[in-house]
Amino acid sequence: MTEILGLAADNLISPIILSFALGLLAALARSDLSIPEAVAKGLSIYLLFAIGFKGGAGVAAHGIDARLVGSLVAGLVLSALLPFVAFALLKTLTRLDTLNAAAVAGHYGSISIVTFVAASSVLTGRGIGSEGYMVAVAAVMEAPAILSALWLVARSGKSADIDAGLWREILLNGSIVLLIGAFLIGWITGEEGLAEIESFIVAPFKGVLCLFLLDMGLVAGRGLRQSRGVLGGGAIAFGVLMPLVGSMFGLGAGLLLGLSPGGVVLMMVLAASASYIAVPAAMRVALPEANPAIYLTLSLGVTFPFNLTIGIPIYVAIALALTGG
Amino acid sequence: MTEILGLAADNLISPIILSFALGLLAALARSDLSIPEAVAKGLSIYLLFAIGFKGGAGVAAHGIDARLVGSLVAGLVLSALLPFVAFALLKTLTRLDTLNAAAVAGHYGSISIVTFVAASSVLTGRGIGSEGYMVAVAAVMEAPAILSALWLVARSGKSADIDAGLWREILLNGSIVLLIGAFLIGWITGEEGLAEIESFIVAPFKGVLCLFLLDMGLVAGRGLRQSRGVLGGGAIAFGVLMPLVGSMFGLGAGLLLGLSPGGVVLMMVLAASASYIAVPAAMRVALPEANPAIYLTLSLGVTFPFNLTIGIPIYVAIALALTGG
Amino acid sequence: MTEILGLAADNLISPIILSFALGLLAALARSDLSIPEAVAKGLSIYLLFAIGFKGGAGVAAHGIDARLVGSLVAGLVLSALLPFVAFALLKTLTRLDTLNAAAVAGHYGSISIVTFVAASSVLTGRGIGSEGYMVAVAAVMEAPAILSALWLVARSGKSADIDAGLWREILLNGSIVLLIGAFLIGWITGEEGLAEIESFIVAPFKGVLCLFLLDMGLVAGRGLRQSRGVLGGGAIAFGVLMPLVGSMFGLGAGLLLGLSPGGVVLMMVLAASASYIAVPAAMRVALPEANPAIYLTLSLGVTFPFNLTIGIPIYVAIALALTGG
Amino acid sequence: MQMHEVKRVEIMIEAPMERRLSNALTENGVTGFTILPVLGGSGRSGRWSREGQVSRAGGMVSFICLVRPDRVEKLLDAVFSVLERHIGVVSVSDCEVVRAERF
Amino acid sequence: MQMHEVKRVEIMIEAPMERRLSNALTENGVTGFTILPVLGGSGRSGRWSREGQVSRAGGMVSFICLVRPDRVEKLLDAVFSVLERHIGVVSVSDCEVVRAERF
Amino acid sequence: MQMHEVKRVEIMIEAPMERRLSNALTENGVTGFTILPVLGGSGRSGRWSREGQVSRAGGMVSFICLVRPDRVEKLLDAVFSVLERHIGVVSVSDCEVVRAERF
Ligand SMILES: Nc1ncnc2c1ncn2[C@@H]1O[C@H](COP(=O)(O)O)[C@@H](O)[C@H]1O
Ligand SMILES: Nc1ncnc2c1ncn2[C@@H]1O[C@H](COP(=O)(O)O)[C@@H](O)[C@H]1O
Ligand SMILES: Nc1ncnc2c1ncn2[C@@H]1O[C@H](COP(=O)(O)O)[C@@H](O)[C@H]1O
Ligand code: NA
Ligand code: NA
Ligand code: NA
Repeated sequence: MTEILGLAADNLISPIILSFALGLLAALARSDLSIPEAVAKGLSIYLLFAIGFKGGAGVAAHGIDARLVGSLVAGLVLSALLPFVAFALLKTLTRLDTLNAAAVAGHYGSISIVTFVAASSVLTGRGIGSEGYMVAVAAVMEAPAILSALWLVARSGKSADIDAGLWREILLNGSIVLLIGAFLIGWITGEEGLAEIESFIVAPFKGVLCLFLLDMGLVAGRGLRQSRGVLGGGAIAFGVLMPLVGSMFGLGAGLLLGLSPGGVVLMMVLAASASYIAVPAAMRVALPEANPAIYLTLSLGVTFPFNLTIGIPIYVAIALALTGG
Repeated sequence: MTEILGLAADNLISPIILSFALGLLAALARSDLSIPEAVAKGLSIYLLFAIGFKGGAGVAAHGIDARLVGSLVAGLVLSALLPFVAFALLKTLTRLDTLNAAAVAGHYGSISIVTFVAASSVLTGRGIGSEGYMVAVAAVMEAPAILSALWLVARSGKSADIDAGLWREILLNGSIVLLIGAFLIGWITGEEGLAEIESFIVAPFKGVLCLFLLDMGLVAGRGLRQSRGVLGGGAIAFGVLMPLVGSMFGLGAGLLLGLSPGGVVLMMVLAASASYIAVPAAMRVALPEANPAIYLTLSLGVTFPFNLTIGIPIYVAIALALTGG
Repeated sequence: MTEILGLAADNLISPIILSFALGLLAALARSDLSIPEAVAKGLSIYLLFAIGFKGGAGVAAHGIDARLVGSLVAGLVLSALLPFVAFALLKTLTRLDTLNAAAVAGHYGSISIVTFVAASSVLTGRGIGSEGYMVAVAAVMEAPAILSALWLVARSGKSADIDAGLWREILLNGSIVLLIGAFLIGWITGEEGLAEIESFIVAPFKGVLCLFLLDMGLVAGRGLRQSRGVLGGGAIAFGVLMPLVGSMFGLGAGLLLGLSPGGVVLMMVLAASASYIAVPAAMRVALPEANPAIYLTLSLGVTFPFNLTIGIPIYVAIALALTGG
Repeated sequence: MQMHEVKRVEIMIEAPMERRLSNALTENGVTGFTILPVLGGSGRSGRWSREGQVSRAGGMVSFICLVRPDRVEKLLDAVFSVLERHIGVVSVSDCEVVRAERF
Repeated sequence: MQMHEVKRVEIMIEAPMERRLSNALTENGVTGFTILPVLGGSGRSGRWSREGQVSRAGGMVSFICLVRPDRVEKLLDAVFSVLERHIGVVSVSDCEVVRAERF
Repeated sequence: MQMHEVKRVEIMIEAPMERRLSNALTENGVTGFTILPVLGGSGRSGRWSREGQVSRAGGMVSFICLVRPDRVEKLLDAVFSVLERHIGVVSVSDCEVVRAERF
């Protein structure tokens, strides 16, 4: 326990977390500090490209692993399954109607790539290795949860507006394509390719992540300010409990698959994190009546900061304890 | 004297100054070269974050200094005082009415953070150390001058539109919050934090500054072109004299406080430089009748290039001579 | 032959080419992956600044070369001459009317700076030196071709809308000014200047180029999708043949001038590449009736990918074979 | 100059619906429209601004279509088939154009 | 479709006044408006363009408010309380909307 | 408030023609206009979007000019002298302004 606390404290005073906190506080204090939309998108493209490429180069270096397929399947199953867990938990803890509960649940089956990036950076910082193909697992976990959420809605007799165009949008959304594409490029070009662009995607990575998290803090803070009162105590409790519950599923999957300690951590993080890009966009199209203030505030304003500050050190501590890593 | 000239010549052929000159010439020749607004803002966020962080890490490394509080107070006093000096000088040299003279005066009490960054980079290049907390001094000097300018206007019976919202905007403006925030993050995470993101905020710093100054040159050049004829000879003389006068106040403060040679230079630069971001925005709200072409052209088109090219080497030479640095 | 194929294969699995392919595929599959306009422009400013600066620093290091003037003249002549070659080839291979054929021809006399940058990066990667002033040759080759294209139109009795403003726009367009400006800054500040900003313009260069080519792939892919059916087989054949023909002219010029092997390669690349920035903008103003879908698709959708993937390795192999480099 | 009467239809719609509205318009024969970016706004669902958006899920765009008066009804049907369940605002005003053959 | 008449008020205002105008509108019961970015322009104070701006001190934005005709007067009062001393342009035109209950 | 009638002229024009149109307007005494950015659109020359543009050769902008009714004719002449051979759309509608002295 004290070890977890020590880890958490260590984690809390890293430039990454403090940059997020700076953004959060600036937005809550109504400073006009802001990062232009285009720049924030540019930073996220950099992060996706770098994390994907490094994952692929990792696979190229360590050879393909029998657990790759298992991990991908586990990711698909977790993504499809967790919305049901989340839905049940929401129905217990909150008074959200089926539509909004299903919409929220869909977010928690899917993943937050920035949480994944932050966890990777913590692992790198502590010298804990992980399977490079976890970025591919992250990519496959984006979409299945949406299907589960829509199924939950359809089951209750409400209609969801889902057409072929939407599926294309979800499956070929920019983040997935870039992540998988960069992963493949890293895999194909391997160590040599990595050497060529290392000083672009490795050295400045953490600094770029700081600026990106500054922006995430600003966006989360603005969201929290605008939607004050939207979430009751039950919903907030859900936003903290659900990642812990999700991480246990991820832990189970990681241990069953026999992943490395770092791989187990990342599987926990994927299961614990909630989407705030791909899923909200899909929900606006398919379930326009669901209130975005609820799902965005929960995912971005509660669960994201929780994972970033407290969740990740907990997941690391548990995974290391159970894998003896 | 020859030494100053040598220094100035050296300074003039640095990539930083030449990038500024390139932008200036391109704009004067009406080239369509331009840096997108979002990118320019992204570059300035990088510079503020980096300079703040390094300042904080510097404080963490060298321990807190008895002169910190004194320097902050000196900054506040200089910022509040210099507008009166500038106002008197303007009334002597130009025929500006009270409203416009006060608006201009406010700019010269406040500071230009890019001038500060350029001076820091010259100091680093010449291996001259300075107090890390000078970035905090820069931050506290942004706002007091506005108060003095509005007081000058109010005294003359004109009304200034100043509400609580404006104060919040001035005190929590993005640059101040980011500079102070990054300073605190650097201070808290110290050497270790710096090591983590060094290859982002230290190594590419000077190159980013080049691109940013290219943009400043473009903006200054466009401003000069659009407002040709706005400034008379007296106003232009003011734009060159005032930084020299201001730097003397900065010199006095620096010597009184017993700052290091580099610290004295930076105090001179802060006093000598004029705002072109925070103060103009405040003036548009509080003194809409004042002509922005006058204060922007003076601050950005005359004083900024003067300080960048000739001012900084002069301040360095004087500070080194008087501190024996 | 097998050597060329080996080189081409090597070239094809570099991160740079694969990033382009990723963008192309993503756009063809209608993914919503996109790089914000401002970021793409920021990346291109970085590339122009870096390539120009390094070229200038190269000239500073190796001293001025008697061949500089000859190369500039050769560039001017090639740019003015190649549109006539292209026009004749178009009239043979396609049924384009004079207006559209002339508009297309103008693009092939001018150059694509990104192709030049990609070729430089291949040369650097293989340790082949080249004359730093080739960036100046690139700059002078942008405009003359436009004149030739307009002359071809005027000769046929159609009117081209060409005023003094347009000439200023063409000659002082942002890319030319930045390239030449950075070249001069690199030249003036030399080795010392390069050392100051090396970790900004050298180390991350290749990685930035990857992201930029990702964007080029996206834009080319969108263009190809939107203008499906615009180009007949003859036009596509032209898009592949013309760079090969052009490169032979470049080869001749390079050998006549006695350039280094790398210099010959770059001269071939300049002659082989087609403009998709400066010339299309000029054509929209001067020849608004010409169809942009034709010239943009040919230059960006056919010739650019051809040069990037197959052309450059061919040019390198030929130049090395003939110069014994 | 000879002027012709047309209708100017202005549609504020959520950004994720942009492609769907474009398609619906095109399929209903409205091939002329222009899309403007939107910085922020306020409505029954509260205030928002582009800055506060982490993703394309947020944000709006504004469509402007000039159409011949007799085609407005069909255009509005197309718009509402897409817009019905979504937030957004549609307004129609009169205006005149010079080159009428294109509407 | 049943159409309802409303007024379309278009306000060009300096960017630093954006928050103040939003607040004034909201305080005066005008809760529906959309803010568009502006690239540049020209007026009595000369020409300007977004590119030439080093800071938020420069630049303008455009507000579009659709309101019921009887509320225009109050809206204009709110606008001019903010705009009075500042440069900017306000215009009002007629248009029609479908879903009237929201204005 | 006392309102004055003016015309609102809206011009969609290719971005490379922006400077030429601004100059033509200014030279013809139209010194008041505002330029809005455009994200994309569709017309006889097909659909396009800002994203698909590699250069300023693509893309459009929208000019809005408020002018006194008696000056519209001259304005349109100026516009068409620039626009004639280019793609683009011009529309004119009625509106009212408060501060008339500036138009
Ligand atoms: N009366 C109005 N005038 C102009 N724009 C409006 C109006 N009402 C709503 N909007 C725009 O439509 C968006 C959604 O409106 P709502 O569905 O009412 O939340 C707002 O954020 C505004 O951008
Ligand atoms: N007649 C007009 N039509 C459209 N926009 C205008 C007009 N007059 C002024 N503007 C806009 O309002 C801004 C300020 O105008 P002014 O106060 O006249 O300098 C200009 O830069 C334009 O963006
Ligand atoms: N009917 C229309 N309504 C609104 N904008 C239009 C219309 N027709 C054309 N446009 C705009 O003008 C551009 C060029 O039109 P066109 O010359 O018909 O290809 C289009 O891409 C649209 O942005
Ligand atoms: Na999850
Ligand atoms: Na000062
Ligand atoms: Na060429």
